[in-house]
Amino acid sequence: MDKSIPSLAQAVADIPDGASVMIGGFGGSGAPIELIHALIDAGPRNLTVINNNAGNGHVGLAALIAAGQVAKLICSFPRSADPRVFNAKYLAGEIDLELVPQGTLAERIRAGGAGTPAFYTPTSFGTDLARGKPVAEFEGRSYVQERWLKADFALIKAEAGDVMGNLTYRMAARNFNPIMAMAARTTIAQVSRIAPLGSLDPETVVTPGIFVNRVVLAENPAQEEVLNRQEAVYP
Amino acid sequence: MDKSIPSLAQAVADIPDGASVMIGGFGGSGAPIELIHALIDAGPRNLTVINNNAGNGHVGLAALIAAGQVAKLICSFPRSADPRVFNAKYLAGEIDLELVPQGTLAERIRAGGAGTPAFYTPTSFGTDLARGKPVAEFEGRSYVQERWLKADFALIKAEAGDVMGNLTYRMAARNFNPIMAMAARTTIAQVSRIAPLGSLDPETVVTPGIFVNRVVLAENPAQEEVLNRQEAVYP
Amino acid sequence: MTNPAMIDLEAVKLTNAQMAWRAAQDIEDGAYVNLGIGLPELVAKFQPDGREAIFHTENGVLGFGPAPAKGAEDWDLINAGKKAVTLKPGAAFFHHADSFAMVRGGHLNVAILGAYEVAENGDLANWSTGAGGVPAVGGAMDLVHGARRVAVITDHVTKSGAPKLLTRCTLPLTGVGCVTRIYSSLAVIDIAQGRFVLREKVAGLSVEQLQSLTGAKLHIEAPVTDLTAAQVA
Amino acid sequence: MTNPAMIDLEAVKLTNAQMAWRAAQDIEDGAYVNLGIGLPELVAKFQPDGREAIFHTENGVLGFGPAPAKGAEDWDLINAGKKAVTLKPGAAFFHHADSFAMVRGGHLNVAILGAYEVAENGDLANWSTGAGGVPAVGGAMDLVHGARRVAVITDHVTKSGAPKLLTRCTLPLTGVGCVTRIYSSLAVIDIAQGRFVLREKVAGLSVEQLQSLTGAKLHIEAPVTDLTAAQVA
Repeated sequence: MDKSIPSLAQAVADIPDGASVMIGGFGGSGAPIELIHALIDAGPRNLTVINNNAGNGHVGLAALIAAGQVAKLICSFPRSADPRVFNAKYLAGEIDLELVPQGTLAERIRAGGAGTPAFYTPTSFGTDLARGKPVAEFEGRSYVQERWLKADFALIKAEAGDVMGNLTYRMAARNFNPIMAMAARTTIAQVSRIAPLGSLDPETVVTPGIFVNRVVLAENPAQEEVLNRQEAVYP
Repeated sequence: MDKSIPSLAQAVADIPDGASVMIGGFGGSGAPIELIHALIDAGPRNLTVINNNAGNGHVGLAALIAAGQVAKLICSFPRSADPRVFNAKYLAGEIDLELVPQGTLAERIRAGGAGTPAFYTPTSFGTDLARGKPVAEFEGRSYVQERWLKADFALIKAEAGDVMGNLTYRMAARNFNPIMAMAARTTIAQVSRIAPLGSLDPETVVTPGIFVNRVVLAENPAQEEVLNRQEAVYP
Repeated sequence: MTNPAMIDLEAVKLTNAQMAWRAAQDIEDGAYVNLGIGLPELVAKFQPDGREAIFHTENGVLGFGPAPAKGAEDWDLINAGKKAVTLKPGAAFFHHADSFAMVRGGHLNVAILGAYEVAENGDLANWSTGAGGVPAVGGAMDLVHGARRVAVITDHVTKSGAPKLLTRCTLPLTGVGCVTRIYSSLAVIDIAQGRFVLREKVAGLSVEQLQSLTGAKLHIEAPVTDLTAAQVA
Repeated sequence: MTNPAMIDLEAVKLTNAQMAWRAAQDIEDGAYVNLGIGLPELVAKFQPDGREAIFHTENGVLGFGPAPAKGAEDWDLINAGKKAVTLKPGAAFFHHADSFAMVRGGHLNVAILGAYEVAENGDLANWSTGAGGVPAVGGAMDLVHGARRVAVITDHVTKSGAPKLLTRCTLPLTGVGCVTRIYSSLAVIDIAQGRFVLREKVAGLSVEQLQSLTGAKLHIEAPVTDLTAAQVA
């Protein structure tokens, strides 16, 4: 079994127009910038993107949005230091937004990966974000029913990966990456390092390979935060 | 902050009659034998115990049941190489049994720890174990509604623990231990080794200390499997 | 309904190892597989050359290998049957909720389970004989609704010769409409559109004889091939 | 309703740092704490001697410490406000679902959040001004229904002098009946049984003056003490 893919371009080549794509990261940490840029190069349009944020500056997710490839964004916090790309599209009515509380977003993704079609949470009860959702009472408290979230593809960033798709992460760059790996039909992981098979300690694997379909090396990956301080623009 | 407790006896001293107690382990692997034996010595009765199994031989959970301390058992598989203690009590009507599919048991415990009062699963749909439970259809498929499971106490077994309650596990002895740690009001972890604070790699901590209330050293812990091959009996 | 034709099944039926061998032939390279306790566990021994499946066990291991030498057991490294196992390179440990996220989330390519009864509508009964005693279910109800493909490996008839493949199950169900293929000691049968579709049968039995040992109609959609298995033990 | 008594609030009110200092005094040793982005983040600076709280950030870190020196930032180690942080001994990383299991499962002792409006029934509005623009919610809706204690730290009135403490919120809600204590720039107020209960107020204001700056009735159940804060910055 060898899930490694020789190039970023090949790793994302079959993502079609209209696909739903989970993209890991919280702000810039854990954002698979190199995979996103490969997706910009590949050019599929009308994508539904699931990410915690809505991009920052002119690289990564912001650049994907700027390229006009994203029809809808599902996220919790479309604000950042420099959100002008998303803001302009949104205010011009050129992109749909589904706003989801961050914990609900995480749990919906985890539910998608775990085969749980719906669950109840107190989060958002009584607020505008619960509108139209079923409500139920358990043990005297009110809860909102939320549905799972799955995607055709997940683009995630990990630290080390082996050919079987086992992954480790780096610090807070873990965030949404492991749960998105679970929730997509095809999970594509960029890794800073390919680990020889057997070199990852089975105790410390965070994402077991069963959740990963493709592993592609992106050595010395860019940090969105650093790129934005350099006012980088992609492409 | 120091969550370490000097003795096993002190660690379980406040578990009262009638308490619900999650006990980690899958068969003997990851079973906190030393904590269970301390609980036998402490003597609370009328306990509701949540465990995957129902004990084996005459040590650990089987001994707790034999001591007449368990009123009800919630488990998935009350069968083992030598289940005679539970079987006798059950067939004599001296212990209640709530049988739960293993994945449902795990997910109900995880839900208890994660603040999810109810969720839907296809597991057990159309079977005797779904009787009386709400059913709902999502995307054309039928699902059973299951409720969270919480407990007053969790007795778990870990490999290393620090004074803040961060834990690592050993191989398949992980099993139910991390999720039970999340789902109990008071989680008591026996560890084979106390790790100096700062010595556990934050990347490899499996149970963050927030889920753990007490850490107690049980060096060279007994293995149920080994004890049973020696035909050990407790007390 | 016991073996009406007085057929000498012992002479024609596959051994347990042969049934397992046959089931193993359908497991693709790189598949993630969960094998039930007992007879299904044998399947792992017969992976075809050049293919490598990754075995999952409910208690939190992916990528385990065969039993260690006697005396070399580590009782923290066991499978769902509580037997000691070993690790292959690329293995991973995880907790029970993550383990069943793999099962329920559709991440396993196939689960192969034992059966008391299988019905032509895909219903499976394999956890309770309905009699008294202590009930136990384990992970079977999760596996049947989680794995992408659920297959059963079973003797074609009970020890007393009664069919185990039925119109409807009589014992308490493990899952509804979940089984899609049966590897029996006499045949390979698919379940599709609520019908048993016969694919392969042992050469020593006619279709009529096989039908007489089966509790529901066997449909034939394409030429039935001989069920052959390597001489394995 | 703007500052009807023309009180010179600048002269009597607590600074942001002092509000944060006051909130910090109520955090017990060993507490697990989540601090909202902005003003609430300041609370971490003022842990009383001999007490150590453990700070949680939604993006998957428990036990983080202050910002690193400029130039020493590692942008894989940030907090929910996307600011670089450091680690304390005993820290742990985890993924987002586990992070919010901590939040929603009632494992945090306290969450301290900012507010646009707080109502006497405990309702909080802190995520949307209701105006146009791009809405963003983040983890606030999870925190208000997850942490065992939810406190708010806020200026007592808006920049234009209008009350932020109201009978009912007028802006879109973050959560219903969730806030139990308000640390304002002028007072410490508990919310109990759907009422504001005044506990402490700055010495330079009378109860009547404070009431005139508050949009709902202030109840007094016990002697109101002076709200004092260390001279901190």
